[in-house]
Amino acid sequence: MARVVLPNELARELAGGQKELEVEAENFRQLLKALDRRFPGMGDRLRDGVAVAIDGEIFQEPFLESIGEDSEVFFLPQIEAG
Amino acid sequence: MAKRHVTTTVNGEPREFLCEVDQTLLDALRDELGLTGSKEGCGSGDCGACSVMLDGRLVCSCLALAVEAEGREVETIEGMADGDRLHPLQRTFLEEAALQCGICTPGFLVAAKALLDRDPDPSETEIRYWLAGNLCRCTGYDKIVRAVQKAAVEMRAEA
Amino acid sequence: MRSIQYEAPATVDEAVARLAEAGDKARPLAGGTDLIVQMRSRLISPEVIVDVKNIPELLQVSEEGGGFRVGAAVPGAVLGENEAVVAMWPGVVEAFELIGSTQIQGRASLGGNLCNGSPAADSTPAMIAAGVTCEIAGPNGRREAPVEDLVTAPGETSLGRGELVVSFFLPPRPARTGDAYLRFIPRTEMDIAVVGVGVCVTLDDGGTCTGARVGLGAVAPRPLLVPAAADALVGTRLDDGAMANLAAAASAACNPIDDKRGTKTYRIKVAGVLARRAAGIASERARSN
Amino acid sequence: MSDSASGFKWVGTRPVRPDGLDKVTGRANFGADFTMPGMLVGRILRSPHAHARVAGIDASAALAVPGVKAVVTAEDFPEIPDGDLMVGEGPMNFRDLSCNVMARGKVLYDGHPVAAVAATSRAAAEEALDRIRVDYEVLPHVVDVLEAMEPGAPLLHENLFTEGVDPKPDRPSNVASRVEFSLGDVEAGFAEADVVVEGEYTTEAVHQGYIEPHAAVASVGEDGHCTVWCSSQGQFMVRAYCAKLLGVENSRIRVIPSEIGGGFGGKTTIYVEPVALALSRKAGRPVKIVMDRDEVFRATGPTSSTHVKVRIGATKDGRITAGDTELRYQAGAFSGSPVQLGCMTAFAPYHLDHVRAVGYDVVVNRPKCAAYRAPGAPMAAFGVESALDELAGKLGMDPLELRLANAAREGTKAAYGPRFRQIGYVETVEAALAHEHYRAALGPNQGRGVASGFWFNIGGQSSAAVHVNEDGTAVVVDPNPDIGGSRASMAIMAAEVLGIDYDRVRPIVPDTSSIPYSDMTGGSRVTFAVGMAVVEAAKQVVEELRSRAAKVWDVDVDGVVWENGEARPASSNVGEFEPLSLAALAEGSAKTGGPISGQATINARGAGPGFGTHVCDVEVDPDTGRVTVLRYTAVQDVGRAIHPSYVEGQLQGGAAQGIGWALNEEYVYSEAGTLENPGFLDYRVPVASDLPMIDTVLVEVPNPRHPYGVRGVGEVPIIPPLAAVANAIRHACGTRMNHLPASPPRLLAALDAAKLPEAAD
Repeated sequence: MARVVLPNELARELAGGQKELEVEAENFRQLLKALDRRFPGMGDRLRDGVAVAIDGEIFQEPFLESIGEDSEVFFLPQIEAG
Repeated sequence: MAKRHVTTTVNGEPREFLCEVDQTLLDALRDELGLTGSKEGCGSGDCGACSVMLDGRLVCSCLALAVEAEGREVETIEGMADGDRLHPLQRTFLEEAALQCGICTPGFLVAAKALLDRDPDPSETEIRYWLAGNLCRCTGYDKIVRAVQKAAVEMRAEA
Repeated sequence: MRSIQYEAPATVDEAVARLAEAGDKARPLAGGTDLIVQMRSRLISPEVIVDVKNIPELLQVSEEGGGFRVGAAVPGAVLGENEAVVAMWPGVVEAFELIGSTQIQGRASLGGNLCNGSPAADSTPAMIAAGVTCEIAGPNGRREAPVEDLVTAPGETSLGRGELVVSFFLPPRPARTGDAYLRFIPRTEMDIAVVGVGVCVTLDDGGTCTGARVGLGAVAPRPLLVPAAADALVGTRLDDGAMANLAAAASAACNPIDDKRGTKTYRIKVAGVLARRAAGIASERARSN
Repeated sequence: MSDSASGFKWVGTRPVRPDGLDKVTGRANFGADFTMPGMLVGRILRSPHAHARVAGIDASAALAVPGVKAVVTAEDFPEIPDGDLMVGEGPMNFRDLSCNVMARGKVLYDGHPVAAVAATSRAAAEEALDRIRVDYEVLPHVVDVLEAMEPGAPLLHENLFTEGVDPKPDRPSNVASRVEFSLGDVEAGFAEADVVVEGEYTTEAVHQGYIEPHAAVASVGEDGHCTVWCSSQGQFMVRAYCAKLLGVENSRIRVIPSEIGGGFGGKTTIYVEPVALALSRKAGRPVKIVMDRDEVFRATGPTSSTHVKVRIGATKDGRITAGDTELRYQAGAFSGSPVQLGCMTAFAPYHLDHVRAVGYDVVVNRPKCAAYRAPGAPMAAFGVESALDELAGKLGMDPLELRLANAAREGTKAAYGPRFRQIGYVETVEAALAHEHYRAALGPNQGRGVASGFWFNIGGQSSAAVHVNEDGTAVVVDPNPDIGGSRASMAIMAAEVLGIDYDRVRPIVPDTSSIPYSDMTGGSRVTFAVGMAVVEAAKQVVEELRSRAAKVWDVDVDGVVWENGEARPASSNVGEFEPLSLAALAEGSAKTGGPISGQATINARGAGPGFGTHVCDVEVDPDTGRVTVLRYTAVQDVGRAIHPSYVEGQLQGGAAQGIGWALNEEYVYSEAGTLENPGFLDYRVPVASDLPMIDTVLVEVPNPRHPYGVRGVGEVPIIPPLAAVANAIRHACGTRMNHLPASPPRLLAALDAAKLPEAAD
């Protein structure tokens, strides 16, 4: 089970304030589906314009990333270019 | 409004052009003579990107009228190298990585040459004050000052 | 469409005639470092530009009566290379050379700096302190006027229609006299003065101040001659008390504004600080003269 | 990757940049240097008001001016629905972008474009601008971030409801969003603290200050195909944004990048390009628009003015128990300040169990903020790093030792959430501590300050191609505008992989039709991400070269190795063959299958975070408030420097910009909400005589995810200087500047307010 940390706003809006949860997923696409099943609408909200840190590495576009058994998945805003 | 005809010398060559009375020397160099090496960064004499020599004096070409060039001598960045031989400053700017984006570089080179032509051994402080009218936003000036110092050493050795 | 004429007469008389004829629509062009910026930003739209740089008189520096006559269009870089003028009136030359960058120095003139009418012009307080006068040519002939009488308000001068400043007379320097100019700017270069102070002092053999002039810039609608500041020095040995009185008098003479370059409070305080520092330099120079 | 002396031939050397000659001879073409036959001059009419309703625009008199060929207003651009659309790099609100490029209905800041003219001369265009009659109904305005948040403040957008608050507000406001990042329990953390410091910190808006004004030439053909020559941080960005704003497909626009005269984030969006296109479309001729400097200041990307509250608690022995910050950033006229990044970076250099950052994105009547080098981070770091200096003082600890004791390391959970992998923050603090500068003596009225900074660094979509020429030289097609010497780095990396001389590799920056999409030059990504694409493309070339050699020798490709720019038999078992050089293989390529080339398209991952620590000495003139920077040292973990001179240059330039921010740069607004200092005379960037030499220390903790260990380096160096300078001022004169810039009037007022300053410590 991967440990997922949602953005504060989304946790409050769609997950009843629950910010951290355990999700069974082998990759990011499965993770989105799983989250969407649990909290309808969440998948769409997390598909575009968010970055994700998986085990500390930031992915501006995580769509294809795989997720390990004990991975920590952290949602972040995309990093602006300066 | 009738244009004025101006006969002048640019980088040692006789040149003629037509210009409006209120056209700046910078605009005439760039638009009438195709010498786009001199840049406009501000149009008010605050950035030095348009630096040229006018009758042997370092000036901002954005603060001179094109008509004032009549009968006078203008030197620009395009005339700094001697054929395919770079001026020592041009070479040391490259060697010392004294440019990043490069937009201010022509102005710095023209200004630095004017300095070394009159003072072959300026101190760091003198270099910094002489070049205070040339803005660079990329380098923090460190490598520019070093490039001028290095060129000065080389030019003194050659002299 | 706007139309502009450019003329570059070879004599003062021609220039004056042209300026008189066109009146407000004409502008003399010396170094152009203010004029061209103002045209470009469309603050002014002159119809006639009279380039005065083909008139030899305006480009000359010559000795006269123990002092110097400096053409109104002489660039800062040229005056700065004149060792005799620098030796006699270092404060005036320093002030002139503080205007803008090296590039600006290749063009900017004393006449332009004065007649642009800026309260913050660097060379003006220094010339006021040194007792410099200007020669003005006009349709009715020539006249002399002290520099402090020229600027009347921001951008305005006492010059009449067709009048042109031709030259400046830097008087012979009395014995044991020294001048200095200091300005405050936020950076080390390239700014307009937030405060400018010119000081000239004359000492007797014993080191007592027998004469002084203090000019202030950027602290009022026009550059000022401040007799009260001079009075604070005259008759003293320029001790700390006198210097404090000078600072207080300089500050008291200020009538500044708050603007993007500094606050009123700041200008008033720093005018005093700089007056003191400039008087220190001037008196050093006076002692060594 | 092992140590930096690990046998590279080109990586880590300092050759002359490939574009250098053109730039020292005046031949390089920048945005304003391009011309076309029949080209018109475009000029933009801008609002003189901070906030007004545009009741009508009458351009008939302008069109009557001889030489005027077209006038455009918002009516000439399609109206775009509100909301974000995805383009290459991420979501973007194109309605806002469109309204920023040309005001629709309301003008929202001094300098906001309302119309544009194309004419045969600048004079005719300006005369036409004078004759356009705009009917403004002036509205109350607000330019201050805190005032804009007050109830009853003049409202910029009727449809702006704060996001991120619960319940959703039912009334519009100027607060676009609230964001929060937290770890642990902040109040529990403060309960553990022996010492708590608190402060409020304010910064003024500053501009990127690139010397080259925005410039573009646009030409629209009768068939609707468009060409744009312009200076930007991304030709693909220009294409995508212009396409959306004009309502055309990407394939109809070809963007040809010029050399770029500085960007620092400010050229990551568009201003004049779509206007030039709209004018060209209407006039049927090419149109060139070059901004004047005042237009650059009034209407292009400054960064936010900010207000930051910081509270930090620590135990007596210097362990930070809690950090809490509240950041208010103004975004300009449309939402999207970098406040989130301020929240995320504020405490990032430190290991904290309990930390919280709350941010507010606020709209005001100022130009829309654009990215500026490490967007959002310097202002947050100013607050946190100043507070840490106070904390060190209260604890009686050396400020660098305090940072070291709390430094983030590999495995630390970053304040913004994830755990750090290999990072080099500790190494930067240790290097600063060990530096001779840190122990040098100081005189009266002099003080020393330190501060650190963090930036994520990013990767992103990148493409590159490497073509082998018939004579054995190579071309690197590097799709990212080169602002600071990146072509040199690309050529170095390609030469390293190919095993040929640097001088035989020539990089070029192509137009949008010549190479696949690449994200912008920004976020310190190019040498890292595009570098990876170049390495990948060069490796493809090497594979191809091996296969060509195998064909020549008639052996299996596995029997061929590539060493020192030559194909060699892998072992004597393969056979006895003379090595085949790249040049030889290139010359014979017709026989072995045609031209040799590689092209890579990647979405680069694994950007390594960057950390820096700066040491600054200043002298304060107590009578005038002038601050002189006496000495400056910038230490940074750069992963590995491909071309060390240009890496040093990034550190020096970033430090100089940060010093300007700290001391004299600021946007000054009048009571009427108009910008008072739109020029380099009164917007005071540092000049050469303002600065000392800027020493650099390149710490190399290689990024394991890059073939040569690269970390981005461009953003980090602008983050520490604000606090480093402010801390140095504090130690020079005893007065803490909570409001930057510490311009002489502001500092003197603070010194006078302190009256009896504490003895400098």
